[in-house]
Amino acid sequence: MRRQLPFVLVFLSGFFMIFQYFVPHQKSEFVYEFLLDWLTIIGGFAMALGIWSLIRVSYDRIKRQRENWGYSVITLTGLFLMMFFGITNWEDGSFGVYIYTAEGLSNSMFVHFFDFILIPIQATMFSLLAFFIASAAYRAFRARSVIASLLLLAALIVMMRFNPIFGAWIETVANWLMNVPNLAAQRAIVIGLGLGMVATALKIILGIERGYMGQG
Amino acid sequence: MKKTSVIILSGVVILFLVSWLVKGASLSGEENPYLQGFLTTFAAFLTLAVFSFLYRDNPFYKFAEHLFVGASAAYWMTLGFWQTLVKKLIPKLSDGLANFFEVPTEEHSYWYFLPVILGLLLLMRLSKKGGWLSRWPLAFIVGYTAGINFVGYLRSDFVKQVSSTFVPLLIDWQGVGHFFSNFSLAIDGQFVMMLANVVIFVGVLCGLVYFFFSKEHTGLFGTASRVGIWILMITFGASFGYTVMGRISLLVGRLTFLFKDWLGLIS
Amino acid sequence: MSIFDRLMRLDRRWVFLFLTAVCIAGYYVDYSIPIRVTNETRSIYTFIDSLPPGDIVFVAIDYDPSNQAELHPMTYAIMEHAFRKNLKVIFTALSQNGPGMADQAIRDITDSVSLDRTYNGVEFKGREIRNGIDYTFLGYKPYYAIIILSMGQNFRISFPTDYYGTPLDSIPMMRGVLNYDNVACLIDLSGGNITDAWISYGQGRYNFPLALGLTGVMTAQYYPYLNSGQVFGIMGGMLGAAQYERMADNPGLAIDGMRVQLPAHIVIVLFIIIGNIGYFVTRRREQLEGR
Amino acid sequence: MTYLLRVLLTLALLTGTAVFAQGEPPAVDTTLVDTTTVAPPAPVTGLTGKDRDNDHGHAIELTWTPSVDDLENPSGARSVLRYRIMMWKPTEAYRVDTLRQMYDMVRSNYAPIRVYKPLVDSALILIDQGMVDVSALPFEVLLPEGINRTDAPAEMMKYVRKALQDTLAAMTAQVDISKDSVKVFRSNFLAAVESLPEAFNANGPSSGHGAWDSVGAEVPGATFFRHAGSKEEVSPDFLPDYADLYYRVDAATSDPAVYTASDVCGPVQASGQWYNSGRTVVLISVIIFTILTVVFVQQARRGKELYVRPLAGIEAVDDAIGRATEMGKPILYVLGLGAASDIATIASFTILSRVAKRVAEYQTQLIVPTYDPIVMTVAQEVVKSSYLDAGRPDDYNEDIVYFVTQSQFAYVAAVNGVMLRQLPATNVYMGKFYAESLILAETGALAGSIQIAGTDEIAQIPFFVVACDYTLIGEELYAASAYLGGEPVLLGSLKAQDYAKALFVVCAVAGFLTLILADATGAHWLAQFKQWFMVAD
Repeated sequence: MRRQLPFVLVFLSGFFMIFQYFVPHQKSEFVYEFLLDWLTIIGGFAMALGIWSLIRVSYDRIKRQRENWGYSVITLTGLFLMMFFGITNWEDGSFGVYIYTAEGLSNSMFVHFFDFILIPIQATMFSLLAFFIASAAYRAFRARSVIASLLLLAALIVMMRFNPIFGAWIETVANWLMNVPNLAAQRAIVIGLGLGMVATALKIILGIERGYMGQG
Repeated sequence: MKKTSVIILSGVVILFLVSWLVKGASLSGEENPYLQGFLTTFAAFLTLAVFSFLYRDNPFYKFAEHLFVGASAAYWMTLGFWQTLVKKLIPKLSDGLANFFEVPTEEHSYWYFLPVILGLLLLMRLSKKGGWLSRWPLAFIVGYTAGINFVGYLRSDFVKQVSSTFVPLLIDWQGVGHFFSNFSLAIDGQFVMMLANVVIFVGVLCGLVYFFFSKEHTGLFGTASRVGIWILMITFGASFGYTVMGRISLLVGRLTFLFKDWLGLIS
Repeated sequence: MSIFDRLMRLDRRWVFLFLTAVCIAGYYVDYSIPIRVTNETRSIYTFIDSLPPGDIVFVAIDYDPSNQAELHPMTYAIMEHAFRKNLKVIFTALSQNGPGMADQAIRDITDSVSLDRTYNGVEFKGREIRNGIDYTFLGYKPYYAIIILSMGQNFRISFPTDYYGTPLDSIPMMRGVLNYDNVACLIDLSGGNITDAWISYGQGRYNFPLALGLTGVMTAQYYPYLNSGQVFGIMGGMLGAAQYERMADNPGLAIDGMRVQLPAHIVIVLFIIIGNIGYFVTRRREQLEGR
Repeated sequence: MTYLLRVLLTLALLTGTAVFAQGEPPAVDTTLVDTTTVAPPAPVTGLTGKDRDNDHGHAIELTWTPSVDDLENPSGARSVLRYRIMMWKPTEAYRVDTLRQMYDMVRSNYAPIRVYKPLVDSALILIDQGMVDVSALPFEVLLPEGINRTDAPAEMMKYVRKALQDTLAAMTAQVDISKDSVKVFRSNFLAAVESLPEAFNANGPSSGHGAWDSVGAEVPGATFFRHAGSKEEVSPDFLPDYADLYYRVDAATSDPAVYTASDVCGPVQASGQWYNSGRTVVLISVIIFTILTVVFVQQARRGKELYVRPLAGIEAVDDAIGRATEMGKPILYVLGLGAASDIATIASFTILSRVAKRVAEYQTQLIVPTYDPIVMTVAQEVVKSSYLDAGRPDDYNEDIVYFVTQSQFAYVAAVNGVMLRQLPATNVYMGKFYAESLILAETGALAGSIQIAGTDEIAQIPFFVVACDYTLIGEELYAASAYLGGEPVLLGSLKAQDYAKALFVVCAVAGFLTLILADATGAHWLAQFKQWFMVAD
């Protein structure tokens, strides 16, 4: 009973959504949007689980003085400071409940944290890609086989598409590669992928695929 | 070893302080110059700390990483709290709470107690006994999206692709004579355009053959599958090469921050 | 370990170091990057360059901040060129966030044209660019297809006033300027569907010279219009913008960008080649030894 | 920071004058425009309207024959530059618009007013107590020139006092913005919306009780307009269902004063449908696919052997676990950035359960950092039951699967840290990945781990292919999940997928041939084949 009932719920909600797709009536759209709201709200509650896990793991590391435990102190400091700024109203010097305005969360310390800590690290992490795309190219683009050579050749042509050493032909070839074989391959992948997803979704609704519930 | 660490650390601290003071002094005239100077210097320090990871893992990277993890988790939690729970849910349930949080009241809908119950059931995971109850909200979420995905992908990734694979082989066909007398290799010529359609058509079919799982890839089938993987590889190579430009721009963005906003070396 | 083994197993930190060095150098070293000017960009430049002072160029700024990196340099290059040649410019912005883009460009170029500069060996004195005399910014209106169409009759149908609220008839440069017939050419800078509307509703019906500035990914699909003569020039992405800047002898955002991009790409390609040389030589040696 | 300016802006809104003014565009000064009087053009003819098919209601489709003087018609006067689509709105509908605007305004201003009113109140008390320093007020006061004088602070304060009193008076007198008034405005508005269909039905254009309103415009040559209203009552373009609507199309010229109206068409009613016939082809596919899947799953259940071609990535998974055990190093399993309900993530859960089971058997260490709290919950459940299946429930602990953060790059930073500090023998990336794919895979390669990846994000496959040892391309991820799930039943669906692909190939070849035949023979009906596969949005 405990194990079977959730699968009944999976089937019912899945079947309803399929049914809903074919019914354009306002009443069916209303339920659809309503359920969508539910999802975000449940997601809001799930946040607490995540934060709890983060705190527990960090605290555990500090308590047992595991390797690098000092850094977990930094994690927790960052976490609690940001939370504090996020729910208090700093501006008026009153630490009451934060006032949500149309402009969003405007506690200036919260904004500073975002602009000068989150954004720089995030942008820099992202920019590491410039280095990694170079090192991956160097490491992996070796003409070991036909397949590897094709990969290498296509990459070289597209990368050199605006290099003045080569004639205008290289740009033409690069554009052709991006427009023709690319389109074919994308479509083949999309179709296979679509069917894979459709099949998995169907298996979930029918209760054949149960791995995600822990071996059902 | 210990000694070098201390030297490096104190070096960084001194550089940080110098940068802070210099930056603060250069910003005099603006509001809170030394706060601004500190923030910019700190952002630059974090940027360099992340870049130092390219050399090897080190305490500065660890510092940035852990700070980032903690602060970003709190950021998303705060945002989720205000935007979903407070803004979406509370006005539907209680005027008193809505007033408390200063959000506009809305018409009550007691249906919204259900997601609250499901959300609370999800939190039952934390209890040893009631853990199994957390499967209920999960079942709802998974079933709901599986239903959407089932029809959604069948339509967009299958049915729709059928019609878009219908491309004409012959373009502007005015007879064989005309074709050969006007033969050209120009990118917008008849031959190249027709070739493109053929390549797309054959490419899609061979690509699909590669994705057949229940048949051995031998003989003609094997050849088609091999052509399929070739086309896939050409595509992957080309996409990889095409992305390089955008990624370099990201790096340039960070370098601009360091050299312009922080050091002021570029005007 | 032979040199070739080393080439094959180079520590990737060398790659990182070279890439950083090249990017910073691209910024600092003032080298001129050879940029191959394609015909489709050249024709836009020569068209504008050949216009007599006083002629009007219509620039449609139809992009959002998300396409700024590629299209903003084009706007800057064309505006600078036009104002230096004493041409007048009419702007519209038919995408929702376009007015912000146009506003920024107008402010920046007004500042830049006030300075003395030399382009292609010709000295240009700085001058003041005045709203209403040197340029008019018509602003944004929804339903771009209808706007484009109605402007073919009279600009005043869709834009009785300019962006700043001045009636078009009290703007000096708009005296007697009724519709597309009174502008020398129209340049559409866009990252989306509006280009199609300019081609079919604008050029297709009113037959004015039209040139396009597009994002890199869009470019290929508009070449047919070039061949059919509906469009007299196309600038594609950051590359196209760099070509215009090169011809105008006015290196700006795009050439700066390409100055970094080109060596960075070359460094990556060189590393790939080095790795492959190492790979082939070692494999050959192993084959020989194996025999 | 609270600015008086904002209070005053709110005030301007509250006085209500701006609200009721209709947003007419400024009239064109025709004296300077070259408008030699345009003759009124011929009207639009044959105007018909009908409910849009396959929708939730709230939309009407109009078709007509263009005016003879259409710009597109070379034989006419070519003076029609556009068509204005007009709808008859009874007086009640205009009242609903006003009520909607008021409700909107009250609702959006409620929160700020609650904050500002006490501030203004307290400022007035301070001023009455004789305070003369403007800068001491809890908000910035923008004073007009001539008033802003430090030499006469008392004069200045008088002005400030007056301004604040006016503001307060307007706040309380014009529209009482309070919790209750929001409710009152809402119920008034909703009641008026409720009675809209009646009003439309009772007052057609012939009654004269109402006026024509423009609902859109079309270019010359157009013969069709879709008046798609919103189904939300609070939206300004709300269009009621089951109400008699009347339309008219004006042929407009360059002179705004010169246009010709068509005959009125109506009444038409919008209504919602219960079946979307434009999606029949999807319904057929759903049925075929379900039957195929059920049939092959049944076959598998009955014990029929199903052949599945070997996938390099799948075999690598088992080898990699063995390798990790030998080296005594952990295995890192990354579920990607997907939500628990994403199909790729669900496929990844199935693969995780297999990996976790092996890991438990070999007593190797497993690390699963997660990005989404719900994914973490599910992954914990999956790993726990795998350990149970492997007969080692005691080896399971809650720290195997943990949450990091819901920020893309912070998550990457943390996983990078794990890779370089714990040096896992194998990294498995299965699920949804975005730009971070290459950062992860390159850092893993740096740490010397064997890497196996699988994702359904097409844009990221190239990076995994380049940087990982084994990559499951697209659909192979789902195949791997079915294969590693351990139950033969799951393989049945692979067979169904292959049949669907074969069906696709057949349709595509047929389509290709029909197009060639249609071209060669000129038979138009052959080209129609494509239409069968068109799906309504």
